[in-house]
Amino acid sequence: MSTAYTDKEIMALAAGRLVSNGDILFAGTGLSMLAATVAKRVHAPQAVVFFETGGIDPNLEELPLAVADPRVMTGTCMNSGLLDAFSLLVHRRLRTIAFLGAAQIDPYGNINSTCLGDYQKPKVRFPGCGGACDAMSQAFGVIIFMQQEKKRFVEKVDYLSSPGWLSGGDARAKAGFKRGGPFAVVTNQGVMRFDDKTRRMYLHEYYPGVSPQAIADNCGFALDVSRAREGQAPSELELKILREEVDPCRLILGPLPA
Amino acid sequence: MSTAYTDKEIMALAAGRLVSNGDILFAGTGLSMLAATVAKRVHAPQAVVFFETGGIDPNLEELPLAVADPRVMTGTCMNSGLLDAFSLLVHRRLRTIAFLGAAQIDPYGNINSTCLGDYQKPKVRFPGCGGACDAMSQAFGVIIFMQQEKKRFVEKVDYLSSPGWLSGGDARAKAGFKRGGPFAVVTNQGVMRFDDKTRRMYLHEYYPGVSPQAIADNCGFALDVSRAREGQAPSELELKILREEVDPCRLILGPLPA
Amino acid sequence: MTTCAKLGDKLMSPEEAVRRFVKDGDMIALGGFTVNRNPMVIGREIIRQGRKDLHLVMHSQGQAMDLMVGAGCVARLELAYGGTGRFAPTGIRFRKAVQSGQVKVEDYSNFHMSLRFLAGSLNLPYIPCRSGFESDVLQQWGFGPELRGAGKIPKDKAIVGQNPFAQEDDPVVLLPALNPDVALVHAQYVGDDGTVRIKGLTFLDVEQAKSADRVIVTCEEIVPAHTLREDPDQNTLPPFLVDAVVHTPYGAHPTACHYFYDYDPRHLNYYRSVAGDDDGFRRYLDEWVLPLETQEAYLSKIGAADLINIRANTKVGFAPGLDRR
Amino acid sequence: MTTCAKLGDKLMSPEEAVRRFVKDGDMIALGGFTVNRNPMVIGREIIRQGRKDLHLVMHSQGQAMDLMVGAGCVARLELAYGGTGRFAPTGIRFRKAVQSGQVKVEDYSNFHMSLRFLAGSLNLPYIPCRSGFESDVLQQWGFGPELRGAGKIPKDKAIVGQNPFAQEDDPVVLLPALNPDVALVHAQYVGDDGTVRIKGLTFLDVEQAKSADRVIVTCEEIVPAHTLREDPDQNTLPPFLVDAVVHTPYGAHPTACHYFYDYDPRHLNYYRSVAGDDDGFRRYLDEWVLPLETQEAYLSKIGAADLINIRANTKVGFAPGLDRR
Repeated sequence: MSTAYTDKEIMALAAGRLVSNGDILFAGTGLSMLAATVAKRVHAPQAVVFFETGGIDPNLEELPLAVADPRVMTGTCMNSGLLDAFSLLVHRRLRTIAFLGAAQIDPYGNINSTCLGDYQKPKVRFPGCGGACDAMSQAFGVIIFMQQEKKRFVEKVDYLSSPGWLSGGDARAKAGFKRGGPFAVVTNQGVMRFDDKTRRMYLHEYYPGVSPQAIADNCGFALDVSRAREGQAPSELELKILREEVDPCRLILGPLPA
Repeated sequence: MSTAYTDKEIMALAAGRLVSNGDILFAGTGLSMLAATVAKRVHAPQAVVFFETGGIDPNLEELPLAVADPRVMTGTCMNSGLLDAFSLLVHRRLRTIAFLGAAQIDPYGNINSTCLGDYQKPKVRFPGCGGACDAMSQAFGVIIFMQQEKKRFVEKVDYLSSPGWLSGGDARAKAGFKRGGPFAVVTNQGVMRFDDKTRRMYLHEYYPGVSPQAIADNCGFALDVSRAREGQAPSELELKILREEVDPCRLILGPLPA
Repeated sequence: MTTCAKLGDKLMSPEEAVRRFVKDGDMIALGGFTVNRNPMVIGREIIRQGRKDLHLVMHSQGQAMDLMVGAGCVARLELAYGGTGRFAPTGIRFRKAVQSGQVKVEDYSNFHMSLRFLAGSLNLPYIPCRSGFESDVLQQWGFGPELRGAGKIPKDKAIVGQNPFAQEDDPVVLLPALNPDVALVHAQYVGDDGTVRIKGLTFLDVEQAKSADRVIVTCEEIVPAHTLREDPDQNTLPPFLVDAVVHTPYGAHPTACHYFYDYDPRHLNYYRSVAGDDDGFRRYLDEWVLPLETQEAYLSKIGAADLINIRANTKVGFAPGLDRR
Repeated sequence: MTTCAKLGDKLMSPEEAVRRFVKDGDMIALGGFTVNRNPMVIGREIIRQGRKDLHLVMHSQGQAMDLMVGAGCVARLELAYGGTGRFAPTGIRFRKAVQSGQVKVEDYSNFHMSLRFLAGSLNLPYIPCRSGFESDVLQQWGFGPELRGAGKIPKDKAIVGQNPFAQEDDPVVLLPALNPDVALVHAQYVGDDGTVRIKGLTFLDVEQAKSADRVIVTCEEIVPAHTLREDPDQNTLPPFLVDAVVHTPYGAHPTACHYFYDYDPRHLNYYRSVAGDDDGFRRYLDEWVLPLETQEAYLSKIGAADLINIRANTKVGFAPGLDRR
């Protein structure tokens, strides 16, 4: 039997597993920082983490709480600024993978981190797209973190902050994008991917103990679960590294499992 | 009676006198470096010299022989690069004055530093416009050094490397330029300026011992000499600073007067 | 207050800097990023002097923006992100002001805003890129026709055009340059000649300063110019781009200043706990902003224990082991 | 040759770097500026390996460009300035090659070229500016229709258009981005992890490297990475942008390398004295380039006296009192 783990723990680890050794990782705050860091420590030591603020490959001995945390400036190979960071994100020859979060997502991976309701008079205002719009537009690939909730997986986002596959098919290329797009959505229940042709989201993997139907029920649009398989539980090594090295103070992980 | 001086000496000093205290000076190689440095040491101590390579306000204890000379990188307030240097040159709020040289000039201060003959198959190739085209386009003002020769003061330049007043009048503003343009041409015989309205060159000042007619004779186009007055000979202080402090090895000044 | 002959009348108090260089209605670029090097001293002084109708422009700003918005100084913002990371994922007063319609917001992405300041710093009228096609960032305009086309607000938020060098269809996003009235920068060092040195990430402070009509720099230390000129590779801005130098130790508190101090989790958490409530925020202003006319008074109120708690380790640049919950 | 585990197979000889990363016909960005940090070692190796039909792109280049042009490696150039200041106000072989029609030249200004590399480094397809209206720089095209629109050469040299954000007539100059095949950079330091640090002016080396498909960095020293990571504010390029690291002391000779050595007036004057004559230049190649397959052999021929003569004073970065006539 496996060790108990929290939603945040399995999300960080499931996303981390999607990283290839040598990837150049564009990390935001929160879970994305954990995913990038744990990937680097577990299986992708040559991966490089950088932040849109300009910190490149910091030692991350302490976990940053924001992309402008001074902890992204220490032990780096280079301290620069936003333009340098974006020059890497959009670089034609680099395999840059971005980790993003959002308030809403639609079936084609378009995300909203700006507002609920009408933009001119929003019911709820969020911080805005930050660099997410740029990562979705120009990174080599994007991994999105979401809570698996009906109100977050919606047919149409209230505001399209960061373009995914737009209306699906070849809409993204037609709009003018040269590469990239989201390739995985990591939730607290499983991992979605996008069909190679239609670019519509489908369930790729459900975590142990979660039923595909439960995920479909927590999704505000019709979710194809026919291709889903059960994912692997976090290994003890993964959990140990995440808990003891990456976020020992549980600043982002929050409480241990009950 | 005054001390003897060379052409290069009086050119550097005549140009230097055109500098106001506080000007931000964009200097190239050769005479322009002398003019900027001597102005700073004689009457404009708050003037700042910078180079298109990115060296800003160097101490210039030794004279640089090129704008990429390591001597433009020492004692500076800042070492940067070309984009930083150009951000200063074109800055809307700075009074940037550029010193330039050229192979040919026309009556409206358009200059050629690219080639003689047809561009596609030039008789003589020069280095190219470098940053001169940018200084003429976007600096607050430009001072041009020329040898007073018929073949250099021409009705039409073989190649218009760097735009002055174009065809005169308001042609420059109409072309899209927001400010700037040449305001003086300093030669080995005198100083020309441009009419406020027509923007055509006229003789403003002839050096002591030079006749306005001699200058007109050394000009390949009709030169208005009616407004000319005699300039002042270099003072002993000016010559002393130029010779003893600015270029004591006479790397640019060349031989002393006979 | 240090006196520096070469700085002359550029050296001034926060009061003088705001009085002379910040006017009602100005477009102001805020330096720093979320929890780092926010121009807090000038931000609080702007509140004390009651500036109104300000137009803030920034990429990602946190505490300084939130405070000025909350205090009612701000009418318009152009930004990509408003918040302080884990301490307030969405700026608390920013959220309320947007939701209530108290401020107008024009959203861009961080790359968009970076390019717009870059264009302004190089005197380019606009700049093309490939971020945001068919997003609402381009399609929804927060500033209505009554604002657009007047003053420093261009008639279009952004334009989708074509790359004229391409031989086939190749859309591009065109973004207008930014040239704010004032840029606020907080730096670690200013030389007594006015040279500025920022340590750690520079974010977009350089481009913001170069694009602006006027520049106010607050700093932790004023140092002999020759110490900065010994390694000019590390310097950030030349003296002649700076209009006002204000010497303000802990001038970015409660945000961080690399090699000087960390962000202050206690103060940021306290701010979050009170700022969500209108009365609570008013009390915060009454206690932490309005009566404290000098940085000395502000720091006395923060207290030595707190200041020592966040003091940066001089080798790593932040406060290792700081309780950041 | 230093061995560095973390650099792995990125650490290589000039021979390997050119063999693997420079092909006939490539578009190559030359770093440095006139008499400073020219990529001389790679330039000479390109000549020895007999690369042909190269397309050089740069702002202002001197010695490396002149040598490669003279040796017949180059078919096309895009540049703003070709020369070495007082030592050769116009590049000697460059002038001859242009006048004889041996090379095609496309002239731009230094700001133009800087912006084109900047655009390439930020993945912008083109960039607008306000330099050069109605000049021949825009109106005369050196590359004919047989070259334009193929490979990395855009169909237009430049386009004069309109600022779409302006409410009245507002012309702009549009310049195509540059994305060369290879960028050559000479740096003072490379960490044994591949981190690059340039001291003194960086010119446009950073933007050139970022805009290129491949990057070859030659360096004076390979140093432990932790020594560079102790002050990352000073570093210039991250390891993952670098494809080849070549350890070559005096690698920019006869041009300067700040804090290591000055330019070599004796060698530059000697070059000028022989290079104007075709036979003289051929003898220069036969003596100084073709037989000297290693940097050690080249430096032995230069000789200790000369190398010591130009050695930089470690405080001012150049050789004070050097006879530069």
